Amino acid sequence: MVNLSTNLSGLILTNPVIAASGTFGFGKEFSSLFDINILGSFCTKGMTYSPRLGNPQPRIAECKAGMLNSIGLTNNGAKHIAEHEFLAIKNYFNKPVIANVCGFSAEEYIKNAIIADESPAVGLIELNVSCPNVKQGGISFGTQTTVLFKLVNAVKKAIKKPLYVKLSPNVTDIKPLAKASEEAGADGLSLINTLLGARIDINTRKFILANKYGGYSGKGIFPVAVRMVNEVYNSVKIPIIGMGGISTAADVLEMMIAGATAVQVGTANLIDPFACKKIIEKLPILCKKLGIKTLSEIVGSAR
Amino acid sequence: MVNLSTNLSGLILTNPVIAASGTFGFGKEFSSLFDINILGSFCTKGMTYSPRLGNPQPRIAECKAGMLNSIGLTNNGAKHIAEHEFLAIKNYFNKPVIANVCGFSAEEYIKNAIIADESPAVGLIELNVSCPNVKQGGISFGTQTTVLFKLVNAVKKAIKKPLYVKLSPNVTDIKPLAKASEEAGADGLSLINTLLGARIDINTRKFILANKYGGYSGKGIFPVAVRMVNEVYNSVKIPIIGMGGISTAADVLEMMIAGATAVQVGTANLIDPFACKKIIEKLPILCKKLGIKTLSEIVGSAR
Amino acid sequence: MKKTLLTIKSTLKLTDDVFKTILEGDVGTLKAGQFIDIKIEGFTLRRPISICDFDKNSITIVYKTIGEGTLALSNLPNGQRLDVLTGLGNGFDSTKIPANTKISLVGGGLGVPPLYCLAKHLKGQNINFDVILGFNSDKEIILLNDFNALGINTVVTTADGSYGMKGFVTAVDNKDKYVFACGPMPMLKAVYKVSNGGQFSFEARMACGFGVCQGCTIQTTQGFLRVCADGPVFTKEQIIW
Amino acid sequence: MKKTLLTIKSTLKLTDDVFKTILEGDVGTLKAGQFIDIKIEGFTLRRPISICDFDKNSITIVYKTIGEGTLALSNLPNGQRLDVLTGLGNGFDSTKIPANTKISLVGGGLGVPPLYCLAKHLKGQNINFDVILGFNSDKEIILLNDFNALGINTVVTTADGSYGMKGFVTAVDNKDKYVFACGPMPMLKAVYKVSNGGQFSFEARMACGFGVCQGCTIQTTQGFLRVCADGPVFTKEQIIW
Ligand SMILES: Cc1cc2nc3c(=O)[nH]c(=O)nc-3n(C[C@H](O)[C@H](O)[C@H](O)COP(=O)(O)OP(=O)(O)OC[C@H]3O[C@@H](n4cnc5c(N)ncnc54)[C@H](O)[C@@H]3O)c2cc1C
Ligand SMILES: Cc1cc2nc3c(=O)[nH]c(=O)nc-3n(C[C@H](O)[C@H](O)[C@H](O)COP(=O)(O)OP(=O)(O)OC[C@H]3O[C@@H](n4cnc5c(N)ncnc54)[C@H](O)[C@@H]3O)c2cc1C
Ligand SMILES: Cc1cc2nc3c(=O)[nH]c(=O)nc-3n(C[C@H](O)[C@H](O)[C@H](O)COP(=O)(O)O)c2cc1C
Ligand SMILES: Cc1cc2nc3c(=O)[nH]c(=O)nc-3n(C[C@H](O)[C@H](O)[C@H](O)COP(=O)(O)O)c2cc1C
Ligand code: FES
Ligand code: FES
Repeated sequence: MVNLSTNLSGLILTNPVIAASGTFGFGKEFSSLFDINILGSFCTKGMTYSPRLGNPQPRIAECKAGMLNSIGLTNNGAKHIAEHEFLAIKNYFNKPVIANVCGFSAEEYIKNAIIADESPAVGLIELNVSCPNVKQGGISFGTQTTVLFKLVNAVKKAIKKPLYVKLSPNVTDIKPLAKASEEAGADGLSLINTLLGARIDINTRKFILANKYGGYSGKGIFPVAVRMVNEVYNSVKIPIIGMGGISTAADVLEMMIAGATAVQVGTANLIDPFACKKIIEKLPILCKKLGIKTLSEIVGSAR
Repeated sequence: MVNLSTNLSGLILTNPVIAASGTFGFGKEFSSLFDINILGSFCTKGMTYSPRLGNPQPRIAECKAGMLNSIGLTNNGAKHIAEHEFLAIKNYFNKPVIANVCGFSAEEYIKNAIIADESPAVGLIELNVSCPNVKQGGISFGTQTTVLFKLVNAVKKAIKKPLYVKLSPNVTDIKPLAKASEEAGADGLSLINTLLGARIDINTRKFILANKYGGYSGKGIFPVAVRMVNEVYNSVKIPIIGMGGISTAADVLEMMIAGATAVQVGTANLIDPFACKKIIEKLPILCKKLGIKTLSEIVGSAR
Repeated sequence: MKKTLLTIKSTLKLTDDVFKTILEGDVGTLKAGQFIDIKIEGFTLRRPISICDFDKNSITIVYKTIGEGTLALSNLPNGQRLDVLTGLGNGFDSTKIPANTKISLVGGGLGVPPLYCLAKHLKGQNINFDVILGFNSDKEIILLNDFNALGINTVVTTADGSYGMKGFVTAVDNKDKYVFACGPMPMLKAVYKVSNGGQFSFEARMACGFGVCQGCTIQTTQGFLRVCADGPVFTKEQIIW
Repeated sequence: MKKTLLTIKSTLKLTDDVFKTILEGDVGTLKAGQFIDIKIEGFTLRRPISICDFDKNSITIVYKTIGEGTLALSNLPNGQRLDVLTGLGNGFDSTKIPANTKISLVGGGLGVPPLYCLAKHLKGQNINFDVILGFNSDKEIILLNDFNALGINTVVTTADGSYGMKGFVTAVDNKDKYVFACGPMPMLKAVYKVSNGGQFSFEARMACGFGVCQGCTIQTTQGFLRVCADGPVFTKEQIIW
């Protein structure tokens, strides 16, 4: 028997596979396809205080090795989500979920984090300071160390549950931002969010996204994610949830060897709704083949 | 008849397709496969003043949508290159080439640029301030605007041929670096160089590259390249040579619509040595289909 | 929704760039107005295509080769197996038709296929209706014979007048009718404005197709709704135009 | 070098994870010690594999399913066409053999296949030589019957002693001999140290395989040389160890 369990600042997952924010809704659609309790956990769609429609259509563009999205944090607002979506989760998922929390000001981040903190469904809070699709807020918090430090510090003080900061890959050097988060009290880090990209329709010469640029995710970003997870692993002591282009059990191991204590699977869910299930079923088989008895022992073992 | 010609600061190319630095050698191997005079031009391997073996083996890693390299500027030194490789080019290529020039200090960059400037084979100089595979020099010049400004300014004063600065995508904001280059006198810009990435062998838990991290190129970086070319197009007035993951004629058009006056094809050459030939043959057909009579008119037409 | 493997039984060329493909296998429970989402080898995202016809173990789709994906689909050999999500979307709802109202099915271009499925369904329920199909020109007409074969009175309009009435589908008076419409946005909008009420089938760029990514979400009178899961069919009351 | 389309004629399983595939088509001009670079659908880079045997219109390769690429290759059906670069690398050079010197071909594991090609070639020139093949165990022995069929005196060593001599290929005395060696790096190094002179076939991670990317470049006594284009065969004089 391979031991797949992993520990995110006290939140014990039976296996390291978490469905990524924005690609799993609130889990309900998937629960009608398979028993999603097999997941380590899942991360809910980013929430803001006020409901948001998000960016204009179209907001999806295909790429050869992934996709662009410019959703722009479509959500019904933190309160509604806590009172409806979070509350309903227990009907189909019996583990704590990760709440992805956004904001346009420090005050809003704090308000939303508190709402998540108080929801019994939530086991861990992921602070999204890296959404490339909203102009004010979001990304601007995630690219300057001092701004980031203040935000993380303030949120950490306001909540009880473990706080993970989700970092952007669209930076010259991710390490200082990781360190600033750690020093500000973050219990862990999530990376990477999407790379900023664009696609243009050569027939119409129009950007495919109404918003022009969007977040690039999927297989094509995997090598960048592995590098950044490893860089950050070597810079901080807190656990890392690694993500970016993971679509197989082998990818999960590679990301963990690079330094991730757990992983998130995003775009793969959209292409194959059974992606997480297949990965989780393959993991013990692959571990056995490689002689791995306790999966958590490989974390950061790259040399 | 579609007019494919394009103008890089006075250097007129019969078509916009240039083979990218480091993926075409000095053209000789390709010239034995097809008449490389069909190319707009090609860009030679990055040269330093002293000969360099480069980084330890292995220095190639495969990715799902591209590859990593950690070559580290293997070359025989600028003088040897000018006296041998550059001199031999006329035997198989009758247009001016682009010389990719590197360095570890401003003085070295200048020395190497002068050597290229004085070579009759060279029509344009591409200043590589973005090699992710050399520690000192290279990339460190390409991430700070003031350092970059000084370097470009000094090199520009020392040479007569058009000077293009090749920028790195591994930055939070590429626009200030593009503007600094322009203000320093650069005649144009080349972008993007490779994204920094890593791959790990899950069997041995060793990085595949001896150098651990390397430059990620190929199809997977295309959406990032399109976005950056467009960002820079909107920030400067000088022409841009766009590159990153181009493998089809449609990719060429998309990159030009984003803002590129010409393009470079890199990794695609390594996978299919006839890649440039196929693209160049397809270009007029595709233009005709889309009603494009003068290709250069589409540059930057994205909306 | 169901994830299933379907086998290409046949692919027929209807016009220069429109193909009809029959897929066989365990198709799941289906409804007119729903769509399927097809994984085509070599492409990242699935391709959403409306159900044009179905029975217990087959689905017929009619699609235009817009880009590389649909082109590749049209070139796949018979016998090829495809990974497909079926039964996506809400579909048309005939129970919402108000009593004593005339019904009109209005389709434009590649909006016609799902209406064929609906027509068959309504016919099966002995509901009477008119059909108005709009195309650019006679060369682009699709499925007219199939509607005729159902014994349905079908009016055709062409923009260039090369067949039927010259003009757009709005040339036909639908003021007092409950419409079921599918076609390009401008057509839907025009029909919406002159119709009494009805159901309108939308399109959007989709990533998942089953309601989890918010890629397709639009503003409606009932809040943010997902074209893929809450639509693609929206009632006149839901739409904000 | 030649870019060509070759058709898989047959694939035979030699051991648990080693396969022999025959490719047919316009193979170009070939030489023992050269390699081919195969594009396998779904993988970015080509896979370099030594030529184990060839004739006017076929190439035989013998390869181990190390990872996903070679595994996929081994599973391709007969008749499948492959995009291949052939005639890559310098190959072994029998004209460099010093006069009146005994010759030994030393192969380890998957280094054995190119030596079969060389053996056949030398045999055709009536050059005499010994062959020493090293494997981990009897289960991993490949091509022994083929060498025997050429009527060549072949010594086999196995690390675990399960067949032939127990030990490594260096257990056989090659001191006065000119060697042609191919195998893992540690073996090559060991053979290099005890040999009089010879030619050693190298491996490296390659991107292009035809000399333009510098991915495979190593330091030699003659400067920077590319394993793919200046090698893969290097003489004892060129190697720095
Ligand atoms: C609910 C629904 C039902 C549809 N039913 C039909 C139908 O019955 N017949 C038919 O011909 N077409 C239909 N379409 C449109 C069809 O999905 C697109 O034409 C197709 O996806 C184009 O793929 P491509 O690879 O050829 O084009 P590309 O432009 O190469 O595709 C690139 C990406 O853009 C997406 N895309 C391109 N055009 C559209 C579009 N118009 N709508 C949505 N996504 C698009 C593709 O899905 C893909 O992700 C439907 C679309 C939706 C949303
Ligand atoms: C000149 C030359 C001749 C060769 N001849 C043979 C032969 O006759 N028989 C045989 O079994 N093998 C041979 N190899 C090794 C063979 O190329 C690799 O085993 C194969 O590429 C592995 O591919 P994969 O997809 O199975 O493995 P993966 O590990 O999935 O491949 C990933 C990447 O690493 C490369 N790679 C992995 N292992 C090696 C390796 N040992 N050498 C070079 N590249 C590697 C692959 O080419 C690919 O780019 C030769 C290598 C070279 C350079
Ligand atoms: C459609 C879509 C919506 C997303 N929404 C969010 C979000 O709300 N909050 C967030 O932190 N990340 C969001 N992401 C980013 C993913 O959670 C993940 O970081 C990224 O996609 C990289 O992983 P992947 O390559 O496995 O998809 C979204 C990604 C996609 C594709
Ligand atoms: C093997 C290899 C070697 C390269 N060497 C250089 C170099 O010497 N100088 C340089 O400026 N860029 C170099 N590059 C970067 C390419 O010129 C190009 O900017 C990059 O690969 C993106 O384009 P692509 O995706 O088409 O390959 C190299 C890339 C590769 C793959
Ligand atoms: S396409 Fe994902 S929610 Fe509709
Ligand atoms: S692999 Fe490219 S030069 Fe050898």
